[in-house]
Amino acid sequence: MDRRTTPRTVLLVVGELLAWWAALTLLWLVLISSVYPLEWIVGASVAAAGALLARAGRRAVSWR
Amino acid sequence: MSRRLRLWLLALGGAGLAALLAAACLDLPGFGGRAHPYGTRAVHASLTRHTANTIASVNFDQRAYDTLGETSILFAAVLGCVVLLRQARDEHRARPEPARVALPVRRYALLVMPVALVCGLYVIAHGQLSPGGGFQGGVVTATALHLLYLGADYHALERIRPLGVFETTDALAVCAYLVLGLAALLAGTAFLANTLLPYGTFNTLSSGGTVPLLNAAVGMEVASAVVVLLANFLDQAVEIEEESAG
Amino acid sequence: MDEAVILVALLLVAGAATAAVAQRDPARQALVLSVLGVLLAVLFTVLQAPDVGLSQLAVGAVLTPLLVMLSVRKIRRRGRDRDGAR
Amino acid sequence: MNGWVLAATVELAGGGAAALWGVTTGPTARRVVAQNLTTAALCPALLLLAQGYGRPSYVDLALLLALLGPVGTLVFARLLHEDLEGQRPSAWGLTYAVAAMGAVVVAAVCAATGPGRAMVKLLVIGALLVGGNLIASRALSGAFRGVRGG
Amino acid sequence: MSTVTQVLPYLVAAYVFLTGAYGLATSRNLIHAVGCLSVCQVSTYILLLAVGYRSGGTAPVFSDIKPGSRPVVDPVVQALTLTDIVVGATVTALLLALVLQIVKRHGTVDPDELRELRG
Repeated sequence: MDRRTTPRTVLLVVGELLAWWAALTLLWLVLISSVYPLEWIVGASVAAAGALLARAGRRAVSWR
Repeated sequence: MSRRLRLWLLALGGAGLAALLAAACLDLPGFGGRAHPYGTRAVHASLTRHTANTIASVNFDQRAYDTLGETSILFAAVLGCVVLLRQARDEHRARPEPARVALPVRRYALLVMPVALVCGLYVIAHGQLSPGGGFQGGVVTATALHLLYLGADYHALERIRPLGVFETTDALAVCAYLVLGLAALLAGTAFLANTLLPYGTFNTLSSGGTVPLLNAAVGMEVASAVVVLLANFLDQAVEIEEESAG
Repeated sequence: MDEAVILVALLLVAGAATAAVAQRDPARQALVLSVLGVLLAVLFTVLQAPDVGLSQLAVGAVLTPLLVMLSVRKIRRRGRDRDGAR
Repeated sequence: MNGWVLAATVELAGGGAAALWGVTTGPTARRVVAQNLTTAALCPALLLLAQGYGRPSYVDLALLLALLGPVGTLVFARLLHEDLEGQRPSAWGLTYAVAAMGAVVVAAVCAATGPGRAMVKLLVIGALLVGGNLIASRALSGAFRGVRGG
Repeated sequence: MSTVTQVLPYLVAAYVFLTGAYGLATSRNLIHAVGCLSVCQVSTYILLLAVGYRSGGTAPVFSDIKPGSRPVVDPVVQALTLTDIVVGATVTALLLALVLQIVKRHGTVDPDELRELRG
């Protein structure tokens, strides 16, 4: 994997993170039983952690 | 002692123990009985403190001191493993060859890893509402990381697992539990008494006073403890080799 | 009906425990232990203890088998290295 | 008491007994397949029980089993692959049959739940269960053949 | 029939404990012995939860039912069991680590051979 930081790669990384974050926030909303602001905040931060892990995992596998 | 003699001794002791256990079983209150005095009181106490999951209330409020003991056993057990499995002087690390895993399995692992993380954190966060809590969710969260070993190889797992961070988190989480207990003491009540925070609205994430915080501390501790534990076993099983001369 | 499902789960757990002890090879025992873990989770559910069931599921399905299998692997690898050196 | 619990009892008795028999007898390859099918057989039973007891919160158990069961099988596929080499354990007919049964149970529970977020949660569990089961079967039938040291 | 179901869970717990103890005493492999010990542990979980069960009861988790609407089982024994399962797993890990140390020092997993080494 090339490690140059062109705008295109940055955009791709941000897109990947955002896609994971949105998907995992949706998953959180499916798991819980009632929705209220605190639940949104916790869900969004957990989804962010999940997105970072997903990105890190993919990078660790493809980066040799 | 010969093997035969040992078996005879075992049979004798086992028969005696079986007779005693059977007698004890016949004297226990019948299975499914209606009288549970402790249970009734625990449910009542949990409801007055706005904790929807009575089991979490028992663990992190009514018997929080007992849970402190459990977490310290867990901490000590992990510490013992780290000491026993550390790399000795007559051992060296050999890097294993990278594994070739079938593509569907690798994709599955990469896909399920974040999902498992979110589910584990969900189980921790909702510990005081629905079934779950720090102990269960912590194990699931730690398992999520190790999908990378199963789906790729140990080398990939090592890249996303800063072991020092997890060791520190483990210790910090135990400290956080203690500090929360001491905070109650400073506020003028008993150690680990749940009087520090408002009890909140029933059946929301912020209900139950200090229960969610203690729950989160235990979740962090269990998750990092399991990661450290598995890291030591993986090191031994995959990387560490003895010097063949010894 | 509730009693029937508890009865079935209890008998399955007793059978799985017997099988886990009867398997003398650690790797095969780990397989039975993981099945025992899942059966126990079901037993705890029918005894109305979902929290305990979750705990057993998390530990019994992955953690214990992984620990046992890693130990088995270490011992096997060690034996192989010794045989190779000899 | 109700049909859901009865169905769960039947499923538990049949699936559990078959899994137990499969995992204690025969060559290692057969045992690993039985271990894999245990997840697929018992996860629907947990869903049926949650429905039968009228407790949606029990569904979390099925969720975790659908998530972790295949991971447990991957552990064995990964660490026993030397024993499994050349045997290529697979029972695709049985695997598909059990997966179809899981799908039927999920569909039935979904129909009883009605549309809403709870139904989406059940569908997620169903997807994880069937997908995980198929992938784990694939892993058993020789996904780790290149692995030496790791 | 009812007397059988009233005692059977306790008897199953006792049986599981004795089975595990038998395996522990006759084991020829230390890893197998650790597995047998975890089977022994299981018996305590069964016993505790059986003591806390109540016919027709449900879990005392009030996120999806109204408090007081249904009879509930005993939460105290569940809390005891729950923590012990996770802590028990780490203790199993500690025992396995000891086994690995023994293998490293003495080169065998058979407890009988270990005794011979000691003389």
